[in-house]
Amino acid sequence: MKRSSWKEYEKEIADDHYYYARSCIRQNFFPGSETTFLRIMREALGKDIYDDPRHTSCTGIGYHSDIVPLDTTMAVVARQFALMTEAGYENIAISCITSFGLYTEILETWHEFPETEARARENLFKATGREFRKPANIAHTSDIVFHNREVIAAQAVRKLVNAETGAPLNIVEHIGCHYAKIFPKSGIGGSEFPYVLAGMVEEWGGRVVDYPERRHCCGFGFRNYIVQANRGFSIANSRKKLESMAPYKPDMMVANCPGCAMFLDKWQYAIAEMENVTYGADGRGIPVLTYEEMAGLVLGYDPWDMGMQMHQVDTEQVLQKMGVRYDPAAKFLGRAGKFIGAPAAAAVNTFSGDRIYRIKT
Amino acid sequence: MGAVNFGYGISAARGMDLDRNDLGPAREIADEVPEFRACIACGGCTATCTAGNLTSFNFRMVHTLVRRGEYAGAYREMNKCMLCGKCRLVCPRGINTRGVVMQIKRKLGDY
Amino acid sequence: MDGLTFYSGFVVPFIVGTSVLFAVIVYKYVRWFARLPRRDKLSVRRGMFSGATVAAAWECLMESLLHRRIWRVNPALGYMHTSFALGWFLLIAVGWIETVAYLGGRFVPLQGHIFFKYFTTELQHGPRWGVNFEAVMDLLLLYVLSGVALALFKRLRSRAMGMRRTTQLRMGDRVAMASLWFIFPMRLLAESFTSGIHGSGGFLTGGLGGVLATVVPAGVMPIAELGAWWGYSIALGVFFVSMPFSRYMHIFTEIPLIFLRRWGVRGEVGREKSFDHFQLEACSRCGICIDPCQMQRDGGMTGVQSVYFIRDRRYNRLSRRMADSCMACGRCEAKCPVGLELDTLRVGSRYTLNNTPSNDRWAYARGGNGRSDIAGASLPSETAQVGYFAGCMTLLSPRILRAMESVFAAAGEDVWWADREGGVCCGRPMKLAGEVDAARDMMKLNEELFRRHGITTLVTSCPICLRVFREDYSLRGIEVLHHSEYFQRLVAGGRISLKAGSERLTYHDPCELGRGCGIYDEPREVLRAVGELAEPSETREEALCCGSSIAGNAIGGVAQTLMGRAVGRAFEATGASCVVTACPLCKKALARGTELPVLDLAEVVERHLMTAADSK
Amino acid sequence: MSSKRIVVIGGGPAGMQAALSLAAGGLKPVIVERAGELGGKLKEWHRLFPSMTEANEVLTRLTGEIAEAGVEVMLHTEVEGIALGEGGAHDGAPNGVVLAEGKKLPAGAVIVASGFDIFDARQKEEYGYHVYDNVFTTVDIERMLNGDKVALSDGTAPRRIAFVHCVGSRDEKVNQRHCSKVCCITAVKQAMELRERFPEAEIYSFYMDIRMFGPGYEELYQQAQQESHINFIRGRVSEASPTIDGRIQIKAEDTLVGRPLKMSVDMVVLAVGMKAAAGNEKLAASCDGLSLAPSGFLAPRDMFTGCVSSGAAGVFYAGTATAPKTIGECIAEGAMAAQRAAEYLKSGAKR
Repeated sequence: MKRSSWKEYEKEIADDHYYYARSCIRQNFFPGSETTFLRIMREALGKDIYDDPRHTSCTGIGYHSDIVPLDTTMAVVARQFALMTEAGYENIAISCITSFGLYTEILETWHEFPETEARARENLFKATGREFRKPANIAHTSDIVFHNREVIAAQAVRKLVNAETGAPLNIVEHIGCHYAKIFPKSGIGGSEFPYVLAGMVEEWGGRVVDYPERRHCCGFGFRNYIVQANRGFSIANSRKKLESMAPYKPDMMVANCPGCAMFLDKWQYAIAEMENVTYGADGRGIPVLTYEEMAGLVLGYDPWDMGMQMHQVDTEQVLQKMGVRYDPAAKFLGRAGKFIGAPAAAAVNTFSGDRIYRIKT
Repeated sequence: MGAVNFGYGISAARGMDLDRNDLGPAREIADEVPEFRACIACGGCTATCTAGNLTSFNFRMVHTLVRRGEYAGAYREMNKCMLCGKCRLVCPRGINTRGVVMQIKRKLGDY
Repeated sequence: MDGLTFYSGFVVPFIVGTSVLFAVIVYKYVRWFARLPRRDKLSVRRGMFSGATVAAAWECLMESLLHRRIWRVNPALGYMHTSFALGWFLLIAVGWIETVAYLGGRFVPLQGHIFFKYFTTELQHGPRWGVNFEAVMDLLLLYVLSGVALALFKRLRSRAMGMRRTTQLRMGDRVAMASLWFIFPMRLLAESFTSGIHGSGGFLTGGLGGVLATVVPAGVMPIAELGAWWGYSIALGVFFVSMPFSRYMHIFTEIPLIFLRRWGVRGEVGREKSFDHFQLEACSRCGICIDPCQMQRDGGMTGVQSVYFIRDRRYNRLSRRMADSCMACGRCEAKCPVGLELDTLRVGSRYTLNNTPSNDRWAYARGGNGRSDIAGASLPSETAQVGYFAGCMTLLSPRILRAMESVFAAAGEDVWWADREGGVCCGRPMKLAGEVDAARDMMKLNEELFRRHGITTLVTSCPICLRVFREDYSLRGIEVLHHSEYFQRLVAGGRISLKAGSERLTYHDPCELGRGCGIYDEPREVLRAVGELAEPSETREEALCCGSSIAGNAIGGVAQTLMGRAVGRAFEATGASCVVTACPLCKKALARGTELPVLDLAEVVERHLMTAADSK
Repeated sequence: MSSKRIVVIGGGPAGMQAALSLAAGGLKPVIVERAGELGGKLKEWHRLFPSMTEANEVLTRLTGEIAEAGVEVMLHTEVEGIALGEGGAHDGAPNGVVLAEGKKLPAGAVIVASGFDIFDARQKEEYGYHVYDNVFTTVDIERMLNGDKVALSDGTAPRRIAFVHCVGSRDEKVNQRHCSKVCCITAVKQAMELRERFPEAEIYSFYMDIRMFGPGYEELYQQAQQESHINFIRGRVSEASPTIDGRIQIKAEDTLVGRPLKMSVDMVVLAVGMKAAAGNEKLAASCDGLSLAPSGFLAPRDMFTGCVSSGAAGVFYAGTATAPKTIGECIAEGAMAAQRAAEYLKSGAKR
């Protein structure tokens, strides 16, 4: 495949001084990833990034579930911009794909329908007395990592290769629907052949797997997951992707979106428990990493410091392949060596010969 | 197997996979009634259908699915046909529609 | 004693052949008869001592020996068949009398009768009882030999015998046929040699014998004589052994068939039964059914005609395509010299070949949830004296519906419309497709429907429905009429009057109405009242099929169109300005085949209804 | 005698026929052609629907007649715009065309037969043209047929082929709302040609509507179904992706049964549409009275009696400059435009 088309979709990414907008899901399920991002920004790249304790959820989940009305969402987003303005920043770095999509969508709506912006300003002022300037530059945090991928590569402790054989790791990248499917121009590489994660993987020595269901949604789908009666559709979507990627024997997946990382990871657990099927080449699940974790491993950070014990599918298999030295005993020790509790054994992490997904011929 | 009940299952895919579907029987049917291949799915057969007038039988839908290798239930549905032959009189492509019914009944009884 | 012995080595093939023949025939007949259903056996018992037996005997004489029906098709063909049947029969019968005449009441074994000439050379020749038996026997032999010559000629030039196409033969038939053709020339040769040696024989054998005696050296004559008798016996033996397995089985089987039929045994439409064996093996594969078949004649479909179907079914090699490739128009059945129920046999095979695995065909009509999905659904509920069942095809021809409406109104008839908004199909298409059980379900639904509405007369515009109503429904107390019969009654009873016109009309007999239900005159009577009727060259019992018969499961659109065009041309040749038929399906089919306007009888009646204004 | 001269912009079928008709009428046409030879896109086609006539047969007939008639042809020459000023056939009317570097070619009238552009299938990037090896356009297939080298990129024969209709037609997403008219019949024709070459292959055709507008087209479509065993599926292909064995998986909805469908194929053929020529805008801007339709094609004065006339006196249109057309239609319009131009020069009536 010729991946040159991504160059038609490049966007401007600010070089420094970011206001950081965190992600609800990432904070809850992979909190170490956001910490890792801040660490990379500050330590490895020496950038200024402001992590504001006052900012809130963007209401994206509620919005896409038809629970929160658009005007409310606009007011909340306007408040984040006001906090950014007050803190003296104009570049926003958004940790969540849904938030990123939502911010982009709202800015586009304000552009096309200026009366909606006026209403948002009015609502925000009435409720909080705040005012704001629209950001000069809007980027997803993965855009920033992509932007600095060569700098990171220069500092790399290790590459995305099998430490023993030297062969590049087969990596499935998953972008997240709201990154570029809403506005292809807002994502690096557009919506059909996004390059944001692929660029990192290729820069750091890995090999990207392009499989038939690459573009398919992870299955989160908001209402599909939130209403239990619909959850079967959510998991079916993940399974469709897993079945499609399994023949390529991926060593790991890397996800752009907090929700995708979570569902691709946790549905593997659920499928294994429900149907006794796993999709990894070695009879276990396929580890799902966030791009922050992937970058952290390349930079030589300790996996447990990055919160990789929070994964449902054990990440040790990929750590071993990459030759990462880690202390197995320290996996579930938190700060100051305190035991944080270990999960019960799960089918997705235990090898069983009858469990391997039979690849169709 | 299926050890844990989370309160939901994994929904079956609605999609048709032409890599997995066995198109052999569909081809055999078309070989028996060659003009069947010229069907343009206009739905005239279903519109005039005596059985379809009284039940949910949709001949056009069933035979279109058959042409895609989706045979499940086709035989059962086809038993709703009364073989009256009106569809053959209205078919703009001159297809022996009753022949198609008979062929589906004969070849797809096991699906 | 006369010192005659009736044994020689050469009789062995004959004895063996005859034994095998009779053993097989007895085995077959006993088995088939035993498997007849009780109902059939009862009617046999009843019929056996009635006039039916005499009539059957007469029919055997007329058909099995004289082949009256074949004479009607073509005298040369009739002569050929009769020469074999009657000639051979007489050779045997007169030969028997000859034996008695010469030898009195003395026991003579079978071969003694057959090879009489060989064993009785020492007897005094000359007439007995005033009859020159030798001359009579020679005359009979000559008669049969003329038939053999004709048969050879037919193989080479079938058209001259009134047949455009003749049957393709299988291997077994070829052996049997070859041996049959050898029998009589060998007999002539054998008897001639014997006559030549002993100076006996009639004008034929004696004459030829004399010639042989002069040509053949005397020393060779006895050897040649014995060889010829061996040949004769072998030909007989081979023919007899192959006979029960070849088409020549018809020679004997036609006789029990005629008797069973006279005693009331019939095939069952939609199912195979034991009686079918008698029909299948009574087929001589004469091939007379091939020419009338329009599929062959106009539609370009060969090798599927009744003779081939019967052959394949008899030898258990029937394909679905063969069973399906028939319009059941009845044209061949009308011509069959043996009177086989060809349509019934074909449809029965469709049932057998329907190997569809489940039995829930059309089960939704019975109603899985207590009520049927469709019974009575959205049908009007009023009651009336007369019910009108348009039929599926009529619903596609709204002009017929409108015409019926006008006629009913003009006659002041109170009518319940059974299927105006679409009803359950009558079931005949299902039955003709071999789906007898499903058809039965549909029939029950309609029967109930008719009863619920209290009708005493049921009128239908569709001959397909008419036939199934009459043949399969139990509608005691309800008189079923085709609209042509109904119109004829309305006119005869003065309930409607028709304006006479001068238009030249031609009428197409729908297969299901004419050959199917025997209705030929009523529509014609109505038409004569409104115009001049011009008959096509093939009409009434010989009428052509429109080509789109509902029974034609495997007939493609091209063949249908070709047949429709051919029929159309036949109507155009009458010089009529309009084709009238009495079947909605025929109407659709004919409209594709001719440029002439095609009307249903109902439309014609509507156009000629005498209104109050007209009668002034 | 520039007033007797008529400039024909474009040497495709419409332009060549216009020039021939003018020459026959005793006028002096000059064909200005951008490329190095006459023929336009006809040069690339293999056989023409629905009669399967060799494109070359039509081409050589036209170019032969051009040579015979001694029509003046300027090759490698681009037209920048319509020239205005004194000296035209009528006061204030165009008096020629402007060529590169402001050079002027004087004339009494101009016939614009500048044709169309082929839609760039890379714009529908979800179909993977120039991304996956075995995704082709109908234009590629014509070239391959001409070179008698229809095969997959590795030289083997395809076992499964999918045609995708309406690529760059009837699609807001690429600013092409119009129907390109000829792609349905082209795809049907090519499917049948591929069937001849690959008797064992399965061939599918994904369509939104099948538009068989011309004589013999519907018959060809039915022949494609019944005799060439082309499977037509109503539904727009949404995306193409690679499979592990190097094939291409396509997804669509079979709208006739209301269910999504996917399948792997060896070869995808995109039936690319006709796009308004890129130069239309510049040409229209160069002269008052010339305008563009919303589709970007030049707008004729009206659809009926003025279908070869522009809003400007002395400027006439022929062929696909105004809308997608078949070759036969282009040639007919060429003759008609020539007649109108001749009338214009002769009668002095402002058209």
